[in-house]
Amino acid sequence: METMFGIAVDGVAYGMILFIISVGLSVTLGLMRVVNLAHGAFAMVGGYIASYAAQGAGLPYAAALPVAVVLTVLATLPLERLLYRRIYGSANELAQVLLTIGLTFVIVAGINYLFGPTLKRIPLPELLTGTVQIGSKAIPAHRAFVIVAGGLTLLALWWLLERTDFGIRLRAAVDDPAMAAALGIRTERLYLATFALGSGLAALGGVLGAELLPLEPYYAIRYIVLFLAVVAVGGAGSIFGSAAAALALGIVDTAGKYLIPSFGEFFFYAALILILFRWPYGFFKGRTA
Amino acid sequence: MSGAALLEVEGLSRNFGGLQVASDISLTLRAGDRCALIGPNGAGKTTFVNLVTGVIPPSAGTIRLAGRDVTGLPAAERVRLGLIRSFQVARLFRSMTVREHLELAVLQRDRRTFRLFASVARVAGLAGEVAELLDAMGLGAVASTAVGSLPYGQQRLLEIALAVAMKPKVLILDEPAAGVPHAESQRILDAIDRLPTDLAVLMIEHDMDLVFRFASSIVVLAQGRLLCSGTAAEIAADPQVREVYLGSRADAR
Amino acid sequence: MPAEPAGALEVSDLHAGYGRTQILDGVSFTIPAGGRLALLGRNGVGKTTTLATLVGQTTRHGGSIRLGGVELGGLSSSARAAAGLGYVPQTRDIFKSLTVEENLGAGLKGRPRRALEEAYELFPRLGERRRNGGGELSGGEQQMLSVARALLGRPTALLLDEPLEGLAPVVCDTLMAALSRLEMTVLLVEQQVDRALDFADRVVFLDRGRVVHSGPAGTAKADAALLERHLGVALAK
Amino acid sequence: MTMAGRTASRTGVAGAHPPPAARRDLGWIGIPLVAVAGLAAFWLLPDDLALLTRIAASALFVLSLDLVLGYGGIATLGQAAMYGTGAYAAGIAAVNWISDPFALLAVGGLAGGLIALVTGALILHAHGLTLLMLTIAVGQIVQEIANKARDWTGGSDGLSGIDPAPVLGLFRFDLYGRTAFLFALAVLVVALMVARRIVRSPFGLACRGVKEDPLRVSALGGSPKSYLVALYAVAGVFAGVAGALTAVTSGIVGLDSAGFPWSAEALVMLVLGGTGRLYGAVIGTAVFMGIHHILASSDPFHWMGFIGLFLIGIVLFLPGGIASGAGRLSALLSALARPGRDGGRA
Amino acid sequence: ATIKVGVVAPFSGPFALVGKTFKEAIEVYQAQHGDKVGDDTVVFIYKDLDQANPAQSKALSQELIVKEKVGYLAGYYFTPDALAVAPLIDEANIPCVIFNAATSAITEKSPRYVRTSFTLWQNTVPLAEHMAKQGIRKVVSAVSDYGPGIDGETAFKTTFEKNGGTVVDTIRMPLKSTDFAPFMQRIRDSGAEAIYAFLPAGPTTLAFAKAFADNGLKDAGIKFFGPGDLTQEPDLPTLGDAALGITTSFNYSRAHDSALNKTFLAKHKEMFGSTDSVTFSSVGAYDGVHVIYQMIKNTGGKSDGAKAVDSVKGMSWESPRGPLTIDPQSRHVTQTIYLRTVEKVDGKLENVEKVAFEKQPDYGYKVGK
Ligand SMILES: Nc1ncnc2c1ncn2[C@@H]1O[C@H](COP(=O)(O)OP(=O)(O)OP(=O)(O)O)[C@@H](O)[C@H]1O
Ligand SMILES: Nc1ncnc2c1ncn2[C@@H]1O[C@H](COP(=O)(O)OP(=O)(O)OP(=O)(O)O)[C@@H](O)[C@H]1O
Ligand SMILES: CC(C)C[C@H](N)C(=O)O
Ligand SMILES: [Mg+2]
Ligand SMILES: [Mg+2]
Repeated sequence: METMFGIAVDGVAYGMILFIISVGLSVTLGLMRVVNLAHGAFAMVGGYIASYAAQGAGLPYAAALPVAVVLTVLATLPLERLLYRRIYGSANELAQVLLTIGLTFVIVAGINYLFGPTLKRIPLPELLTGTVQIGSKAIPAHRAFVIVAGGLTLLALWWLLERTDFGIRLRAAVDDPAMAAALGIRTERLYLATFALGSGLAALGGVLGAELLPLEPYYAIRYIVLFLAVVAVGGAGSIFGSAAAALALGIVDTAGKYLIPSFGEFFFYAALILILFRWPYGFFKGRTA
Repeated sequence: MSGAALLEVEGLSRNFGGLQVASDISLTLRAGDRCALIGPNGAGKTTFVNLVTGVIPPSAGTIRLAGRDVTGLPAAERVRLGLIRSFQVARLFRSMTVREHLELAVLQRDRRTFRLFASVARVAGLAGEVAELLDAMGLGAVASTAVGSLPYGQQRLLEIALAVAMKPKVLILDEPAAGVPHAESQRILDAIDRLPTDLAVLMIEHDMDLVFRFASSIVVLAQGRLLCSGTAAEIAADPQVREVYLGSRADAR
Repeated sequence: MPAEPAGALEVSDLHAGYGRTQILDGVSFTIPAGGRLALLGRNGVGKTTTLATLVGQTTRHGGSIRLGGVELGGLSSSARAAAGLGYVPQTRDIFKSLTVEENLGAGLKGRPRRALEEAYELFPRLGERRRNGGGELSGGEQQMLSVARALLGRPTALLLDEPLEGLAPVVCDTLMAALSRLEMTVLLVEQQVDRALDFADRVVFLDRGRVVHSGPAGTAKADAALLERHLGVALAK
Repeated sequence: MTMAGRTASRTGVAGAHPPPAARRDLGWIGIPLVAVAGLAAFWLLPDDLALLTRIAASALFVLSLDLVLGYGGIATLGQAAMYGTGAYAAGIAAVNWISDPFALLAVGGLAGGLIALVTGALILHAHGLTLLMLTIAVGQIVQEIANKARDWTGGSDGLSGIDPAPVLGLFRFDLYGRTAFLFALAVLVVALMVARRIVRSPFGLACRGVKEDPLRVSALGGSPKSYLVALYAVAGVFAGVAGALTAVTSGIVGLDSAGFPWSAEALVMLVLGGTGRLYGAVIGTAVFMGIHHILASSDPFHWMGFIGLFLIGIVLFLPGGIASGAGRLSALLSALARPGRDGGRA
Repeated sequence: ATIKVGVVAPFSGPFALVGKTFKEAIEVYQAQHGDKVGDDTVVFIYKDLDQANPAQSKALSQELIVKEKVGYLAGYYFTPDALAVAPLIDEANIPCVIFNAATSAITEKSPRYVRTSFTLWQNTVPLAEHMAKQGIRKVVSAVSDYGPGIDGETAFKTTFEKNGGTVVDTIRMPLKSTDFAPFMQRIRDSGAEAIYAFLPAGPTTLAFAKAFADNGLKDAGIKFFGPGDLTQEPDLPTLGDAALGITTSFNYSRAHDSALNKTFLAKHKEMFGSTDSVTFSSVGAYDGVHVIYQMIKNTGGKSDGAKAVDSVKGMSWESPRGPLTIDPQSRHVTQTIYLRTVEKVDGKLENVEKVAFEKQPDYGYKVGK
């Protein structure tokens, strides 16, 4: 019983962090049909900016976070115009893979050059350093914060994509850009906005998740499989799907570690196979929300 | 209607969510039948084809092919038994040539596709049969053209050619002339006319002109149910059919 | 719907094609505000290409397109739509992953949601299937959706590319009647020549990317030889 | 009356003569060309045989990926599972029982084919991202098994002590890597011949059909999944042989050989060279590993950035891979001369 | 003449830090001692091997030998990469000085290996004895689930139980884990007084140390021991206060108080602006170069691997980390292992040495797998 409770709490906490980082990928992959393997790199850039803002420029955490998100968006927008725009569309999947891997390499090399290969951190404010008691279990305050932030992100995204005209127009533009334009939808601006949304979410995840997925230049490559797993299980483009998937995988992973630590890796991937066997299109078959 | 019953559909039903797209449809096709299936948009014609060919499972009903119950069989299995369809929108392998399409169809029919080390060019009897098919459909000139760059009309012809290559017992054509130039729609009818007389053909079409030229009998589907059936003249005169389907075109012809 | 008659469509000396291939070779015609023009011709002569060029989906090599006096030639596809063009493409181009309602919503051009009822009134079938995915619709239902989606944006000039294909004859009646009630400029491409000529006041025949005849629709309908020459079919009645 | 025919031309210029479809895969000349290029490299770059050997073995691996991706449309990031299995099987056999290089290749191929058959039957019902994830998962599990089975595989220390007998009993694997390279080259050339044969067989034709439209194949009476599983297994044999070849020529097998990065790298090399052509695999591997080698030895610290730029450049200027280069180049030139288009359809 | 030394190590990718420390240490050594030995100029050639990849390691080393004609091979961060070259160095008769790879068995595979770093056994045995002596009875071992981790676990368990302690649970954690909360719970539940933890230096150590503190194990008074990879100096600023109080055993601390170390650090700072990256791998390379210089000296620049290796067997010298001897049998360095605790020194976190265990050999040589 005790163990069950522990698995649940730790699993949810871990899952929410996975969600925050992965949901941006789900947005770009599901809504824009771009296999953006540079998503991890964007998250990393966000993290590094926050780290620099907090340590180099001495900003408080509450300021470093939005600064990192905004700067990451600004830094990646030119990439949309120069690179991504040329490879939209599912006919280009392999080109997308190649291009975004190339981009990831460049970013990794750039970060390595600028900041060196050592670990970087984003110092937490006093408020987030203690623990929070949940029943008999103490969870770190920072995790509690991330859980709340994840919940808010989930709601905001759901509202944006399902409840606003922006959402409808965006999905129309993804489905058939030429027809959408012929209906008066300004597809290029929509793509730009969505891309910005995706990289903003990446940056947010990079900053909030930095305690668990520490910042170093190879971050960009190291965790991308994990993010892809969440998106695949959730169903690309599905916000609630991503959340459900992240929680499920978080709990599975945690359970594996509790119960059979030395087969943890097996357990995780075997569960992944089973889940995808049962839900071959992810929990929420490629639909939003 | 004298030939042996080739396709017997009995009490076929299916619903999507709350919508009953096929309810209790029964239909028999005999050797030599040339039957047209018409009906309003969304009546369930395409769905009916999908049910019969096994693309989607029915919620009730049985389907017999030449006396054998095929209701539970997968689509590919029915094809092997001679139940062949063409698609409403041409569904072809865009980067493959016309010849390759026919080669694949023939090889598949004869179950010779698991030969890993044979050369397609040297499979016995293949080249000859493919050449015959190309000829029959007038596709010889474009045999080595990738299908993606063919005019649409010829793509439709290839659709039919593929179906013919499979040596069907029952052939189902879903709007075979949709998108086909007028001059070529006659070609399609000609091709159908040349098919062996011992097989049954079911055609779905909204082009009444084509329907009346082709069909010896017509079946009308509306809201997932059989509304009526009869000869072309009977159907054209039926007030119900006029109301739900033909409208002002009832007097066409 | 009191459409503002700012919709005069003037096309002059249009040259266009796909990439380097040229299809249209100097197409010109004019439709006065509220006028109806039928654009007819055999397969592959460039009817679709003409409409696609008007909405900005092809490569335009030269010529001008003016709507209500405004030059559209240099504008993006979406800007042309904003300027008042509505388009029903031959291939329907339904957003397959959106529901019927969302498909219609994408065509609203900022009009309030309740305007959707107009579409359901015209095609009750769509109302019944409003929560269904666009990709689940039958062929004819998709055609209805495509037309309704274009109408919802209240275009000043509507371009219709074979809107009757795949529709049951009775639905064709409804649609043509509805179009007749609209007070907007209409450019219609249709293979059901008799219906098209009944609807239009003028007709233009296209052959190999050029205008080969233009005149009143009524006269054309009566002229079997003309139809035979340009369409290869006789329209006997 | 007759009603006017309802018609629509969606594609193609009626009446015009469309170009015949180009055969994109390796023509008969390609294989001798690879052999000659290999021998020329042997002659001209006698000091780089270690690299060249790795290129040859890797090209074989990438070739296996081209079979599944280029001819079956199976997107996979787990091809290294087969490579690693082949490598370990050959390695274990070499350490414990046999030492003949050809026998070792056979062991590797068999093992690779078997694992592909089993896992393929399990996962190939899926598509797209799901399939991608499943292949990754299979790869990770295979790697984890190799890590756990330390007694057999050496775990993370690697399986060392593979000492194959001389090829044909005559040619020892020497320090300079001459035997290793020629052996690898010969295996690659033979594999290319076999692969070419397969893609031109009835089976290859059916697989191409599945790649384009599986539903259409089942409408012809075929079972798409069984073609895919068979293709996956065949490619598994190739990958297994590639793994065994690496084990034989390098004398050691590490966990990396079953790892995700290796699968991903193979995909990059294949896309770089061009999919669905067979020789694209060889070109892509040679170019990628060659450039990597040059960059990494001129700047061991920042080569990654340059190779990234190179990949981006390829996508922007040679979308279709290097093998499509010649055709693309002329298209590019004419595109530069083309007048601007207005409006949307991108 | 010019004598080339080929260095194979990760200079890019996730372990790029290692390559950087190798290169910096080599340059410091050459700046201090010149690049000439007798009449010979010693030149280092770097080959990047970004991840453990023995086949590539072998290919690169072969290229170094055949194409670059190096007289010495050096570097090697990962065990399999080092193992891969055994047949090569034997055939070419070239010495291979390992700057890092830590599995004991490596030097058994060829008589031409010399190692100037450490092994897991070497670090763990004195630590386990010390813990037992402190009266700690119940310990959990938590290691990364791969070769070195399992070495550490075996070394610890064997030694600790021999000295009367009990290992109540052995946890092997997937190498790629980033979330350690579940393991912490398990450790807590086991009722242990202390843990023995080994994770390879890098990003996961941060998450581990943080989880230890965040999940209240630190506050619960559970003591944290392990080999020093976990608190390598470049990571300390990032670990922050979570690292305070972690006790590790290792062969080098940047804070080591000796004149040689101070000059080493001073030179490093002079050349590279800071000493932030200096850590155990720095001295592994620094002393490795020293051994190579000795071998060149002893052989008069002639290329003869077997002889060169023989000539340094038993060699002793003073290094920035303390006194070293090349054990003639294992060809592994016998050295002082220090017990250190992470503390703040002038506001900066350092591994402060508490106890020195002198003359520690590689206990793993010809013992465990
Ligand atoms: N997968 C599905 N989910 C839900 N409804 C569906 C699905 N497929 C079809 N339908 C609905 O079933 C009805 C029948 O569709 P079907 O395609 O069979 O019509 P049809 O008779 O072929 O019409 P048309 O002449 O317009 O092609 C339609 O209303 C359609 O919206
Ligand atoms: N995307 C395209 N790329 C190149 N050529 C095209 C393309 N689309 C159409 N064409 C060619 O342009 C010419 C004109 O085609 P268009 O579609 O405008 O004819 P249409 O008059 O609309 O014919 P239909 O009655 O069949 O609809 C045809 O020869 C056609 O093959
Ligand atoms: C502890 C680490 C420095 C050990 C090293 N990764 C090896 O494989 O030997
Ligand atoms: Mg239909
Ligand atoms: Mg057209």
